[in-house]
Amino acid sequence: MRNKILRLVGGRLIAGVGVLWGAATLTFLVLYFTPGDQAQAIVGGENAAPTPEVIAQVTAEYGLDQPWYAQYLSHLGRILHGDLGTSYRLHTPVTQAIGEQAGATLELALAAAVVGLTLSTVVALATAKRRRWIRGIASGSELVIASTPSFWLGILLLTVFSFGLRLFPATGSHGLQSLVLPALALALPIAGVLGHVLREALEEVLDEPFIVSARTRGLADLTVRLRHALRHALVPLITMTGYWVGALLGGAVITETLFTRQGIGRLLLSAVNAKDLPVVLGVVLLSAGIYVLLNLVVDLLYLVIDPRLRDAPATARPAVGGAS
Amino acid sequence: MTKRTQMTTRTMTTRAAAAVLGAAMVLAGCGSGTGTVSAGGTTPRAGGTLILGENGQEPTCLDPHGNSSSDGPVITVPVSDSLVWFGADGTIQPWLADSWKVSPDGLTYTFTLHPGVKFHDGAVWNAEALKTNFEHMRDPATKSPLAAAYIAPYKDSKVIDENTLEVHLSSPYSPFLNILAQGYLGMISPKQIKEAPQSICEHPIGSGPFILDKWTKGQSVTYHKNPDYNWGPKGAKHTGPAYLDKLEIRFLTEDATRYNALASGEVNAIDFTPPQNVEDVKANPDLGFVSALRPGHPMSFWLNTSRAPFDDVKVRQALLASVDRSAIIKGISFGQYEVAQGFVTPSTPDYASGLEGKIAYDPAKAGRLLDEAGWTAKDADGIRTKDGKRLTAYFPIDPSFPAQRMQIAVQTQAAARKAGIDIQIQTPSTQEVSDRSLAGDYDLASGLWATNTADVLWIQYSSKNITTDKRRGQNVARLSDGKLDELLQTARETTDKAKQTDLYNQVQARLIELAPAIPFYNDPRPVSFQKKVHDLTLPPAYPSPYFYDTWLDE
Amino acid sequence: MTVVTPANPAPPVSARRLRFRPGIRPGVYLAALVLFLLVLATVAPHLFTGQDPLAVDSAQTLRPPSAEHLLGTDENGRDVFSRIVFGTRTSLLLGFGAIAIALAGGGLLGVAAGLGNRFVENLIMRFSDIGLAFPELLLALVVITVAGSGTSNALIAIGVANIPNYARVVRAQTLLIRRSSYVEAAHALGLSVPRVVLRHVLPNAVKPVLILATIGVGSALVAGSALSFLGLGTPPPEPEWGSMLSTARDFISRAWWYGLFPGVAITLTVISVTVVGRALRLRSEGRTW
Amino acid sequence: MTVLRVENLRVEFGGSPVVDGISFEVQRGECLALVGESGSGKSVTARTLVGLTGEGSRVGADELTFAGQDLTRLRERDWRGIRGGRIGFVLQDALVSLDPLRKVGKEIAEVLAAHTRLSGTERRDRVVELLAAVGVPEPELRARQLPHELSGGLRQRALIATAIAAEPELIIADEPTTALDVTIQAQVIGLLAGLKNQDRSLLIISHDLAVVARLADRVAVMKDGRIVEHGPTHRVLARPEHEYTRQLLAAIPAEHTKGTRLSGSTGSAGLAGSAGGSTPPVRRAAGDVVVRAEGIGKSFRGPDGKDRAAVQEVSFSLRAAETVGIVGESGSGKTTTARITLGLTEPDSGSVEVHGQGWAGLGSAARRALRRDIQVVYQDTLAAFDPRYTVAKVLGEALEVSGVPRKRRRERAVELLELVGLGVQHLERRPLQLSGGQRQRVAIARALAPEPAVIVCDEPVSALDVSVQAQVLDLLEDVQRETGVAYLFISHDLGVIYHACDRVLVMKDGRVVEEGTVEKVFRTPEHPYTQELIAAIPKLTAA
Repeated sequence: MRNKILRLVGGRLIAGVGVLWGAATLTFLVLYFTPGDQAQAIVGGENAAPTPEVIAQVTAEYGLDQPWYAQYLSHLGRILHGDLGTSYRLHTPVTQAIGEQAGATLELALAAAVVGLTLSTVVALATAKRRRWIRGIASGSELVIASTPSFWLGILLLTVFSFGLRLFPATGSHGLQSLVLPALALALPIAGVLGHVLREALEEVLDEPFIVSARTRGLADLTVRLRHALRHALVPLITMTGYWVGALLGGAVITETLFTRQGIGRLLLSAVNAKDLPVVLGVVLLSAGIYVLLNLVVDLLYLVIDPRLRDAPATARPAVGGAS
Repeated sequence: MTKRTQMTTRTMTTRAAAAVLGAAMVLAGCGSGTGTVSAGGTTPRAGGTLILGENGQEPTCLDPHGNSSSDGPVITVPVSDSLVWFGADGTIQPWLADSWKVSPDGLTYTFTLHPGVKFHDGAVWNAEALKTNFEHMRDPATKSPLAAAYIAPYKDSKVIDENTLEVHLSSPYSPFLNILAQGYLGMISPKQIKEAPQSICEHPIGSGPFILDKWTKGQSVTYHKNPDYNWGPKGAKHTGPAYLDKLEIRFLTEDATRYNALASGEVNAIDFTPPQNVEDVKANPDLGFVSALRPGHPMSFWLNTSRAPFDDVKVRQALLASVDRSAIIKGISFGQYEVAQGFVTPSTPDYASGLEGKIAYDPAKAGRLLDEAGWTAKDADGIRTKDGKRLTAYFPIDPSFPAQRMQIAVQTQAAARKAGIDIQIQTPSTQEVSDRSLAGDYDLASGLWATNTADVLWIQYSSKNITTDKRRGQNVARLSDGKLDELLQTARETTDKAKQTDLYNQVQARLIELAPAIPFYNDPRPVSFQKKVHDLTLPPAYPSPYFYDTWLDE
Repeated sequence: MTVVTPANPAPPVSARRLRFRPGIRPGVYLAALVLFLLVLATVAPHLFTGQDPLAVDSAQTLRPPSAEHLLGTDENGRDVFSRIVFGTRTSLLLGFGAIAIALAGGGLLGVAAGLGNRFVENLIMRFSDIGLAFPELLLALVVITVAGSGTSNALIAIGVANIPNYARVVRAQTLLIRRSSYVEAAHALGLSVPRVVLRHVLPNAVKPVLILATIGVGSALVAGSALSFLGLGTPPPEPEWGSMLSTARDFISRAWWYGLFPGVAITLTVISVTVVGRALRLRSEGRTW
Repeated sequence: MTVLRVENLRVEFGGSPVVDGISFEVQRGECLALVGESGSGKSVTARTLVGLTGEGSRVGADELTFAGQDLTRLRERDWRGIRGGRIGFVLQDALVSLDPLRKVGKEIAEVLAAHTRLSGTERRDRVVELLAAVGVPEPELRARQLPHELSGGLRQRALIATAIAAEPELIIADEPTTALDVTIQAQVIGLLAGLKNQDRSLLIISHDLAVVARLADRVAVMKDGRIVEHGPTHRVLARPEHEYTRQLLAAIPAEHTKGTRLSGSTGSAGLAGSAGGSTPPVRRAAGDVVVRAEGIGKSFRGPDGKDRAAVQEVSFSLRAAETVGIVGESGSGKTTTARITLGLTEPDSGSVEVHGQGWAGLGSAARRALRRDIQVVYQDTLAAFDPRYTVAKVLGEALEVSGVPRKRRRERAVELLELVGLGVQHLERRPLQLSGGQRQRVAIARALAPEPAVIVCDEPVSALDVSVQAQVLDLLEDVQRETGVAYLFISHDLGVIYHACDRVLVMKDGRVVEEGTVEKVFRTPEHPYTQELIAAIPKLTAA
């Protein structure tokens, strides 16, 4: 058991390093070969007429005159030391630039995750295998929400709840009030998808014999759902981590722009526009890191949710020996 | 619309001098709440916090010398004072300098500095401090996008005594003092410049009425009052410390969001009121509105005169004649903007009002001109052709531009099409736009440039300012006209005011002949605020909210 | 264990046979119809509107819906309805095109991984691991910085971003079928390996993935319009739903119609694509719909 | 007195009747068995009795009373008191009937919590008692384990414990032994028999007459939702009155059925008249050796990283027109042996020769050529076919490989179909459009296409209803007589083996523990394991 976990964690971490290295390399190559004069980009940002000395200064400072492999190696080297370089555009260390923004995005992502999960779970639990019209309404609205692009949803929410009813502030990152709308805009579409997945899973599980036998023991419906069905249905849900990270981080770009919140998303967008190599690289590494981390968490979650996986022999290889 | 031009746009949009009539007119026009005692009906009271909603042009560096964003001054001026103050009547008035002498040859300026000024970090304001600032502006490490270029003629300076500095220029430069009045050349603590230059971008230390607390990137900048402040400009309404205890500037990129933030009371005032909301603001009894026309070059589409098709002046004139500018501007600004009549705005010193109406909508004329230019044939989709070549012009636009810019582009495109000119709008990334601008790979480019002197025309149209691999220049039209060059050079070097005015009149006439750009509108700086906000002013050096005199009643 | 079970229709079975995705069955035909209309709109937009989506009218900006302009006009006085109709082409192209790329790339890699030896498989899977670590939009943004913005680039960007997912699914599917007893039977018959792959493995591996893809089209379409929304997609004056919304938000206080209908168009499209896709899936799983 | 009375019970799913007006009653302390094949409606009946008929169903009955209580009037809340409390329910295959993610003890405690006032600790003790009562060794330990950590038998016992936990008056057991190996099956039946006593009644649902014979006082035979015959067990078994019952009884392969036809039918279409009724078949003297396996061994790397021997030192030879059976329980290595024989799995040691040609070191071309001589038929009739292929394509491919020219293929395909008792009309069908039995016939046809010397049959009838199984077994026999093909016949069902095979290998834990002619092995088993197996075979004689 313990070894298994250790082995698992170890394996994950090794794989993780690989992923991070790949991410670093890919971004570097991609952005290195992107057309455009980086020196100009650096003083460029929003800038005007830099004198030749300025350009020379910058080129030297950022080692833009060195061959690509030198730049690549120095990048990897710096990353190893946790130094992601200095932003071309902001003239500050990338770690700092990201650090300044990470909080807001994390806050938003967490809020959205919580809202999305609870919403989808509650709805799925309440409606799975219910009367046709109930399921109809539930899955119908899920479908609509899941099909609504977050940027439009955001506009609608803004127009109705902020501009119209003035229930919530439209802007910025001050306090819970201003978190409500962005979190919803980010969470709802995800909740739609998860809700669908979860209900399908639940309905599969609720058809399983062990559910029937649980019922034959005289358990109340809710008990059956909570004690027996939910746990099984969670597996497909947490399998979708990749989708999650993507949806949240990608969504952040939109939501933060739309609600003019500070955060990684907006940082990234402006960085991409200004070809701010270090920042983009930083954000990519960050998201890759989060991805790796979450995958590890998920694998451990599997062990918690499905104890069978702890001692694989019984289930893992039914084919060993004379199975049909 | 290269990044550089984009910058231009913004800078211009910011730097402007509400020259006498300009400011006067506008303020009179909608003076409600501009802080004349009559409006508030009360006398100024100290205390309170003001929250201003800015647009999205957040600088990447708060060093006045280190940025060129249109939001630069509004953010840096509270912190850093300037050497001189640009008066509403166009005169230069004392601020951190009590007086100055200019040598007859215009090459030597001797400044006598205001004594007793202290920077927020305790550093003393003196000749040495001023010298340090000039050198900081010129230092490549500052990566100064603007200040450095503005004081390009600066050679060196000599400390005469504690409070006297003698500045030497390499060539006569008549706008020198005007420029020095702009926030981009505000004064920074010499201590900080010497000991922690890299900290200036994050947290500039000046001598201004407010002390910067925190810059939360992507969100806001916060300040608190500087209690020891008693060296405000003569042009201000009061002396001593500012009235406001605290000040916050929030960046609200989305137009709709910014307006609604004001309407819902999330902020006390907003800059760059979206034209589509101005009517609502004016109609709202709880809100006040103030606007000032930025002096300098109007918002225009520059035509790349260095390559076909716009290397042919007839084609350029034809394009100008084919666009109904007043209809377009009326539409996109909901009647808020006024159509530009020439190549500087009426609020610019030496504006040639005599030339108004010279640029007119005349499709027939456009057709004639194109025929004369040899673009006689038309292809299937009605685009004119010459020896089988379509009359096509490429227009790369930075996607991050305000909606109005794209609207004008699209509507111009439609108008040009009617005349048989095919304008291809492209939206590459900011970076690519910038690169193409450097390479001169464009036919149209949009932008404006606000500065409190007609020297803007030298910046925009002198062949010295065509970008080369040596240096970036602002001559986006890549116009190279011997006669014009000569006029501009003499104008910026002469110290004779009357002669200067005459020269600039000739320049403007010449430009109308050369048609290097389509001038669209004179860009205003429209600010809206709650009625409880008083004396939120737009100083003439360039109109952008100035908080020294501002106070709130309850 | 050798589980020997007489096929007996215990209630769950019959129940399962009876169960269908609620809210879909009646919708399927409607969805199919909508999809058909959308396709028609891409092929022959003129059937739906006489208006020119590019016809600018500086005097008619932001007019509310009227007999002349069913869904009002935009900030340049263009007819919103016709812009939505003509925008269909771009959006559908984005959706289907991107997924096509993802399928082609992912399919190739996936099959290679599913059939190739350990080394090949590991190599490909590690790469798709790396790929998966990039959120779709982030990868898209990166691709766009290289290739510049524009419909085709957005399309490629999203396609590429999706390759890893499909590579995984296809691989899983391939492995599954490769181990199925009918493939074994084919081997037992003495069919050559390439034959078995071409005849049995590929076709059966691809089918479910294709169905999956139908659903994927929806999200790709949204991602595409998201890019346009961020100003990185289709350049003006070409009509595109995402960029319409992006402009509309500035005028939301003056022109609700402008901010409403393009969004409706997107959502409606995604819904119908998804519904049809799910229906296909349910049927392929032998469930009624 | 009557515990359960059912009068004219009708159950419909989506309008189509699944149970069509059946009536029966269960007396206190007696055991009634509902017997029938797939779709007979027996399981639906069982679940209706606890109000869990399932979604989309409509239930109607003239009378449906349990201990004098009208079940038709119950609301969901009332049902809860009955289920588990007064009616215990045992489903088949405890692996899927116990929540795989919860400890066995928890599942049992659940019932106690729902129906008794026992405290937490009392419950824990009771759980252990119950497990002990159903014969689970080390009950304390087991209670803390997860279902998959228990053997099939123990799981089934635990499941039964949940059913009896609240001491219900009636226990309903739905296919309680179906998923179990024969030895375990016997034990569980014993256990159930033990449960029957004065104040507890039993209702057994099964497809296997033999199983219930030992258990039931009375049997009700169901077919298509109706009860076709109903009476005391011994009477029904001894003197079946209804035709269907007779068929069912006749269809069960066993010692006495050897050499007779199980299905009513005469020889299948292709070989009309070749064999009929119960005329003992003329067995061709076994020809020369076609397959020889020499000391083959194979081990797999388990997930724990340890190698686990699936097959060790297995040797056998198979002659033309001969059928050799391999019998054994789960994990005894049957299937691995089969795969090695087929050349689909490389043995670690030993060798397999087909026509004197070993698989080892054969080039892929030669390998493919050799494959034609040895074909396979699987248990899962659905997975055995490419879902997209029509029967015509399936056979066409097989014929193509066997080098039959394109134009002759269709005609040959029809011949093959007729050989297995199907016809032209099946050519264009897809697997899903065929019944399990038909699919297995097609599988056999496909196997015959290359005119092989050997067909490996891996549990060929295990997934089929007994009557269908009978037809397939007959068919195999006909085909062998017709073509002289040899069978390697894998099965866990001794009855089937005895019926179908000439010689048999008994496997346990990867080794062959006994081998010889079926008569010898079954009549005079030497190895204790074999003896145990034989003893466990359910006999068709009433308890």
